[in-house]
Formats: sequence, C-alpha cells, structure tokens
Amino acid sequence: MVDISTELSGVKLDNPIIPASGTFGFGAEFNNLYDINILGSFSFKGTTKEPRFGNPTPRIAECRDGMINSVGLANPGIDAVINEELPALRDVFHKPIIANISGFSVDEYKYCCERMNKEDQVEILEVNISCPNVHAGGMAFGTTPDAAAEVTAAVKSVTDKPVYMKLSPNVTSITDIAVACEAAGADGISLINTLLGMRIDIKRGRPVIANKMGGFSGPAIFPVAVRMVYQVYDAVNIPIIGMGGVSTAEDVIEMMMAGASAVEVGAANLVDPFTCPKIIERLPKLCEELKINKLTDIIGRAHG
Amino acid sequence: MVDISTELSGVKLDNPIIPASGTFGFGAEFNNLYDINILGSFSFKGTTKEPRFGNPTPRIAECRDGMINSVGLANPGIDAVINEELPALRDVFHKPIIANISGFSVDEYKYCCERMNKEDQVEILEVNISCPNVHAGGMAFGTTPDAAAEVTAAVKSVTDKPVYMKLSPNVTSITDIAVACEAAGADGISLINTLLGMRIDIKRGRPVIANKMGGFSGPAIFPVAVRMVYQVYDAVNIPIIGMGGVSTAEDVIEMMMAGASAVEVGAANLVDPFTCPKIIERLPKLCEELKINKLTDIIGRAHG
Amino acid sequence: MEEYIRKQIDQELTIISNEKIANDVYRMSLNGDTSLITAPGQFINIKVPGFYLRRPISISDYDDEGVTIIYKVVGNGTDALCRMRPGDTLMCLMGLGNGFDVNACGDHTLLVGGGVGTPPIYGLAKALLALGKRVTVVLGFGSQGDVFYEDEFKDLSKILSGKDLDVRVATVDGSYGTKGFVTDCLKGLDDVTDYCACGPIPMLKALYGYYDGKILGQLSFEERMGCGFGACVGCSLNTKSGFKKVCKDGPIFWSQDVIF
Amino acid sequence: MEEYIRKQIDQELTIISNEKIANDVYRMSLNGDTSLITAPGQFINIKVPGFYLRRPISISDYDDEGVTIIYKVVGNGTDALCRMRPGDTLMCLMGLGNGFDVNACGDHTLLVGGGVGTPPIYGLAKALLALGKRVTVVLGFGSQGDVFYEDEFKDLSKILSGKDLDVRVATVDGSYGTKGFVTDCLKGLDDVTDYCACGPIPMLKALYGYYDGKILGQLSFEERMGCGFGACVGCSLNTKSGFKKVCKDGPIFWSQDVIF
Repeated sequence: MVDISTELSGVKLDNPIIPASGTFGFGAEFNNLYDINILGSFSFKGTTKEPRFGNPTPRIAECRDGMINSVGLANPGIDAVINEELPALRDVFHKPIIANISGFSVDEYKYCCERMNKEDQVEILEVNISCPNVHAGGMAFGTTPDAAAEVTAAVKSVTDKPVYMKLSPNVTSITDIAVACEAAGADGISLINTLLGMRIDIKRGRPVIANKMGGFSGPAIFPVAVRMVYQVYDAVNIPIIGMGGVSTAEDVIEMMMAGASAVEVGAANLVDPFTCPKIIERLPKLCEELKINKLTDIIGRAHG
Repeated sequence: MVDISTELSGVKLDNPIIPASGTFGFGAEFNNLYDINILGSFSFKGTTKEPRFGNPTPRIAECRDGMINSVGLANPGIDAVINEELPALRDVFHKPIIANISGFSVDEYKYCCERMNKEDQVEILEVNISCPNVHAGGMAFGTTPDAAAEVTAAVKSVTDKPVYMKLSPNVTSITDIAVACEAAGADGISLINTLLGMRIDIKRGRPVIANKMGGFSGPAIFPVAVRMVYQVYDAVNIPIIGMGGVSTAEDVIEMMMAGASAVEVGAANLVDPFTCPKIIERLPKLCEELKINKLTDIIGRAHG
Repeated sequence: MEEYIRKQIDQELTIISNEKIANDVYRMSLNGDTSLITAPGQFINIKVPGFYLRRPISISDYDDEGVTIIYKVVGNGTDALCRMRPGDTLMCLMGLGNGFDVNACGDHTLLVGGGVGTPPIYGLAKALLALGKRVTVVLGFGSQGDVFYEDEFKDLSKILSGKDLDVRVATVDGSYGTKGFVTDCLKGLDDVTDYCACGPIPMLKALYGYYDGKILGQLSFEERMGCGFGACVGCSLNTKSGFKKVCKDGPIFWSQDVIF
Repeated sequence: MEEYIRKQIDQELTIISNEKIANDVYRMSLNGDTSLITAPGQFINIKVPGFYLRRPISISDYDDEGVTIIYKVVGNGTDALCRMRPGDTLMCLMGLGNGFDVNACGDHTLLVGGGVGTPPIYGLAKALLALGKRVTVVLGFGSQGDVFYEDEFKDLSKILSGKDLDVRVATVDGSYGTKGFVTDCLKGLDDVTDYCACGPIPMLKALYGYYDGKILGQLSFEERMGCGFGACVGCSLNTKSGFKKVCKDGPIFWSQDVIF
C-alpha cells in the first residue's frame, strides 16, 4: 500500500494535490462536479482587502499548450470571503484550506493576513507577491529580495499560521528572492506563479487581451517551473509547494523529485475539471510502477 | 504583389526569415535539403575563440511543445569557422550572413568580432550574451545592464558592421538590458534566447540532461518572446530581430506586429527541416489574406 | 473514480454531420448524452484536439439523442473543428450556462438573432412554440451569403402550430431582406411583450435602446472564456446587480441588469 | 515549393503492422518511399503525433516497398507509437546516418546485437549474406522474455545460402542460451576477421576490450538527438579523430576511433 500523504509545516495532507489559487474559485463549482474532500488541500481565489472586478475583458488568450489570463485579482474582497465564502466552504470541505492573499501595500497584506489568522479552517497562508496582472500591484514586491522580505516579515508579525510566499518567475534570480523570504521568516515557498506573456490577434493587429499582457500558465511553462523548484530547493531549508503547468501524476512526481513537498494544479483544472481526481486516482498506481512506497521519500530526489 | 522584403540596419533582406544560430549549423546540412538562398539571411552556429566540444551528453531533453538543449556552444572555433566554414558557405550562399559570436570574457568577444569584421559576406554581428548553458560563460553578461553595455561598447569599438545584441529572457527587466545595449551603441537587439529550463527522468530520479539545466525553446515559449519583443520595441529605437518558438507564417506576422523587423526560426528547423521554406512559401499568401501589401508596414502595429 | 464524481459534465460526443451552411458558418450534429442540457441558450465547451482551451459553442437544438451546434470559423480552433468528420469524437462539457427562461416569456416574444447569435434563438423558438407561445423572429446578417436558418425557422412554424411564423431578415448591405439592422424590422410589432436576443453587443444595445425599458429582454452575451463553468473568472461582466460570470451566471442576462 | 527542394527526406509512411515481439519490444512495418536508404545501420526519425521531438529508430529491414523497425517502449513517445494502428501514417525523415560499411567487412564478420541494438544487425546480416559473405551472429538480452529475432536470423541463412547460420544467444540471468554476456559466446570463433555491433555502451566496450585492437569493429552508438540530421549538434561524440555527430557522422564509428 503506497503512502501518498505529505506534510507542509506540520499540516498533514492526505495527498500532495492542491488546486492552485485562481483556478478553483472557493470550491463550489468543483464541489458540484466531485467531492472536493478527496483533495489534499486547496488554495482559494486570491483575496484582497477590497472587492475587485479585475482587469477589463477580454482577459483570456490561448497559447500552444497553455493560456494567458489577465483576470487581475478579481475577488469579492476579504469581508465577503470571510463572511460568505468560508462559511459555505466549511459546510462541504473538511480538509486544510490554504488562504491566498494579495495586496497593493504592505499594510494591506498585513490587514488581510491578520483577518485570515482568525479563521480556524485556514491552516496555511499563501502570500502572492507575484501576480503580474495588476499595474500598481503585486509585481513590485516579488521582483526584489528586499520588498519580498518586507512583505514576509510584515505578515509573519500578525499570524501564527505557516506563511508560504508565492514567488514570481519573472526575475533574474529566483533563489535570491526565496532566500530573502526564508531569512525574513517565511515557513515555505510556493512557486512558480505565471510567466508574463502576450499574444497578438494578427487579424486585428492588436493584443488579444485588453490589458495587453498577462500571466502565462499551462503545460508549456512546466520546464521553467521544474528548474526553479530545483534551484530553490538547493537554496532554502523550508518546504516548497511546486506548481506551473502540472497536469498529470507524472508531472507531480517530477515536481516532487525537483524538491516540492506538495504540488498545486492550476490551468489544467480549467480545461479538464476532473484533472485533480484523475491525478489522485493515478498517483498510487504510478508510485507502484516506479517502486515508490512513500511519496515523501522522493522529495528532492533528483538532487541525488 | 506583396512585398515581403525587410531591412536590418541598412542590410536588405528578401524576406524576414532567418534560421537562428545553433539550429542551422553553417548551412551545409540544410543546403543538401533545399536551396538555402531562398532565406532572408541566416545566423550561423555560435562561434567562440577556441574550438569547443560543449557540455557532456545527453544534452537534449523533450518538453511539451518544446525542447531543452545544453549543447554548450559546441563549435569548431573561430579559426576553423573563418578558414573552412565561411569559404564553403560562400560557394553556396549568396545572401547576407549573420555571424553569431559568443565569449567568456570581454576580450574574447572583441577578438572574435574583430576577426569577423574582415569577412565580407558577414553583414551583421549577432553577439550572444545570453546562452544559459555554460557555467562560466555568457549568462553573466546578459543579466545586468552594465555587463551587457560593456560587451556592446567593446565589440562596437572593433567593427564597423551592425552589431545586434542577443538577449537572455531570464531577467527581471528585459527593457533595462536592451536600453543599456542601445546606449552603448548597439545597432539592434535580437531576442529572445532560450529560457532556462529543466526536466527530470522520473524513472531514474535524475535530470534528463547531464548538465541538469539547459535552454528551453520551441512553440511553448512563444508568448514570452512576443511579450519581450513588444516591451523592447517600446523601450528602444533600434531594430529588433524577434525569435522564440516561431514555427509558422502566422507566428512571423505576430512577432513583427509586436515589433520585430525580421524573425529568426530556431527549434522548428530541427523537427521539420523544411520549416523555413514552408514559411517563405506561405508568407505572401498570408499577407494577402490579412490585406498586408508591404510587410514592413506591420512592424510594431500592435502598439496601435 | 466513480465514487467521488457527482456530475460528469465531460462527455464524449460523436460527430454525425458537419456541413457548411453559410459563409464560414458550419452546422455540426453530435450524438451523445444530453441529459445535462436544461434550457435553450445553454452552451457546450468543446475540446478540439490540438488546442489547449476549449471552444464554447451555443446549442442550436437538442433532443435525447444529441445536439446540433452552429459555429463560425473565426480562428485556428474553429478551423480545425470544421475539418472534423462524421465518426470523429469530441469531449464536451455539457449543459453550461443558465439558458433562456422560457417561463418568463410573455404572450408575444420577439426573438432576435444576429449572425452566429442566431443558433440559440432557434432552440428557444422551438421551445416556446412547443409551449404554445407566440413568437416573432428577426434575424440580422452582414450580407446575403451570411444568411442561414430562415427556412428552418419557417419550418418550425408548420411543424409545431400549423400556421406561418413571422420571420424577418435584415442584412447590413441590403443584399437580402430589409436593408439595415434588426431594429429596422420591428414595424407592426406593437403587441410584443418581451424580447430574447443573441448577437453582437451593438445589436443588443440597439434593441435595449429601442425598447427603452418599456419591455424587458433576455440578452445573451459572449466573452472570451477560460473554463466555461465559473472557475477562472475570465469572462466577467459588471452588471447593475454586481460582477457576474458570463459562463455561469449567464450567458443570458436580463436587460434591466445590463450596463451598456 | 518544389523548385527549392533538393532532397525531400521528410516522407509520409503508412503503418502496415505493429506487433509486440518481446517484453516492451514492438515490430512495425511501414509502407513508403525508401529510396533514400543506402545502407544497413541507418535510421529513420519519426514524428509521433503529440510529441515535439522526433524519435530516431534504427532500420531493421527494408525493400523497395517499405521499412521494418523494431523499437522498445521506453517512454511516452514510444508508448504512443506502440498504440498506433495499421493505416495510420507517420512523417519520417528517411535514410539518416552513415550505416555500416558492408564493403569493409572481411571474410568472416562477427555480428553482435545487444537488446534493441539487435534490429540493425538483422539488416546487416541480410546484406552481407546477399554478398556471399560469412557471418556469425551473437545476440545478448537481459532475460528470456526479452529475446527476439533468433529465429529470423536463422531463417535468413536458409533463404540466402542454404546452410545453417551460427546464431548464439546470451542472457544475463541465464534464463535462455548462454548465461552471461555476448563476450561469453565467442568460443571457437578464432577466424573472425572483423566485427559489427550495436547495443549498450558497456557491451561495445567489452567487445573492444575482448579484441584489444587485434581486429577492427564497426560500432553503432546511441545518443539523445535533437534533429537527427546534423543540425543541432546535440548528440556529439568525442573521438580520436575529433568531435563527431552521432546522427550524421555516425551512428557507426570504427573501433579504433572510439575513446572508451
């Protein structure tokens, strides 16, 4: 019997599969389709202090083996999330929840993390300092070690829950940012967020999406994600949630061998809403084929 | 009759299609397959002062819609290139040649560019400051504006041919690097080189390629390339050679609308050796469909 | 895996026919499980082999055996779709969106289709006629070569109620029917109680302006979608009652909710 | 486009059969233009639908009508290949690599195949026997379930020369033939003039050591390839006569050139 459970900073997960923030809403749509309690955890829609419509539409573009979104942190705001979404979720979901938090100032990050700290079912805070969609927003924090450390230290001061900093891949040195977050007290690192990408509609001669550029995700970016998880595993001593184009059980194994303790599944949920159940079903069988008895044994194995 | 000719710093090209350095050798293999004089130009295998075997094998890995290479600047060295490859090429190729130069020190860049300056058929120097494959090599120059500018100024001092700096996409701000190159005298910018990527063989639990990481190319990276060409077009006033996953005539149009004056085709040559002839054949028809009379009219069109 | 699954919306459908019916416009009939379709105006989200995102296409007609869709070739994905052949299969997310509320329709509903907004209007007309309701159909196209389904609408009338259905067609260039827009075809329809429309935003806006709040309409919107089932929030619409997801809260919105 | 094209190496082949012949090992016959194949030991580079890079597979046998390849399922690409069916088509770059030099073979050539290195040895044996040359065949496999083509080699002899061909088989675990490696099967072969081998590097190295420069060999190498026709320099080999491309200068190298 293969043991596919894992752990993030003391939080036990039945399996490493976590739908990524922004691809799973607050769970309701997917809970109509399957019992979401089969998941290891899930990271809910990136939440900000105020409600946000997000960027103008169109805000989706297709790519070869991927997509670009410029949703721009559309969310109902932290009041509605705490008062409406989390109670509804509590009724149907009995596994640990990861709260994904975004902000446009250090104070806003602090405010939201302090509020989330009081929510019992939230076991991990995932702090997004990398969303490339908002002009005045997240991008800046994730692109320098100092700003990343400042956000980390600020949110750590207001919560006793584990804090995972979610990093942008659009940087020269991902390890510099990760090391700065660790030094500032981060309990873990989530990576990668989307690559900044763009498509042009050649019939119109204009960018496909209204905001011109957006976050590029999907299987196309997987090799970049594996590389960065591998590099960060070498650079820090805190756990990593790996993500970026993961679509199959094989991808999950590859990401864990690179150094991830758990794995988020993003864009794949959108094109096949049953991606996560399929991976969870396949994972024990794949482990048997690969002679893996305990999944956590393979974390970082490729560093050999 | 559609005019698909274009121009790079006064060098006229019959069409914008240029096989990218490292995917076309010195032309001989492809000249056996088709008359390479149909090309706009081509950028030959990255040349260094000394002959190089490159990195240990295996040095190729497959990705979804792309590949990773860690060839590591394998080349016969500048003496053999000048004494053997270029004379052989001269016999069969009568279009402008782009000399792709790599180096491990500013002096080595200077040395190679000075030598190439004397080669008549070489009309443009493409200076690679971005190859991510060599531990001690190119990477460093392409990742800071100062180092990029230093190489630019050095090679400009020894040649009167147009100098195109080939940039790495593995940076926080591609525009900072491009602007520094322009300020240091670059005549044009080539981008993007490969993204740094990695794959792990889950059966062995080890990186697929001997050197662990390598340069990720192919259609998967196209949206990142389009984004960076678009950004750099806004930031500089010198011509851009756009590249990164270009495989079809539609991709060429998209790259030019983003801001490219000509387009390099890389990995696609490896999986379909007839990619460039197919694009050149299709391009005038596609222009007609899109009501484009003169291809240069669309350069940067997406900036509106 | 069955024990976790609550609603298997991803169904394999088999292509029965796929034929051109107007300029760049194709009709495809597919066989398969249609039990998740609950109302006209819903759509299916099709995985076209070789493309990452699915293609949302509105349902024109359906019965227990399968669905009919009508789509326009607008890019590589729909181009690949039009090259598929009978016997090929497609994975489709079934029964997406809210659909038109047929029970909310009044005594004489104006049904308006613009271009490839026409197909869901066909299914809606069929449903309303089956309920014994009176409808008038107005279709708008660019030019004669773009026109489709005028005869199919007329045939509906014969089959379902035995008397002629009033079907009016406008073309922008006047090459067929009334020259102009759908709003140029509304003469003599003073007893219309409400309207249902699917087509380009300018058409919806013109209708909204024409009726100026005097009667209510159900308007079907289009937007570039990521998932089609409410997960990605890619296709948002700001309405008078808040931010809505076109794919899940819509694609049909009440006219008094829409901000033009 | 024809006027630019000098050598159309990218040919469409049609699968005639695709059958399992040993553990994870399949034989596929393909119909198509084989005019670019010039020697045994060459390979074709196959575009498997859904995969970016082609799969280089050595040619086991060919005639004017088509080629036979034998391949092992080692990953997703070859797994997809083994699921393809008669009638399906594959784009293949034809006639790649140098192949074995049959004219350089002596009076009694030892032919050695290790695992899926065996297929090109079959084509080579056929070519040498057709030239009236004497050969002895030694095949090495892991275990009994991995063994293939022993009978096909024996049949070659009957067809071509009417007398028995000496075919020896070793398995590492001893479950079939001689227990051990190919080098454990060389007794009584003192008059061998030269050898040709394809298989894992340790096998090639063992043969090289066994003959210790006394006789020369043609050794076929494998390496992960990008293009298969010499463009990308992905599959380099450092030899005594310089850096070589396995795909273009090889895959066959003379033993005295190889650096082990």
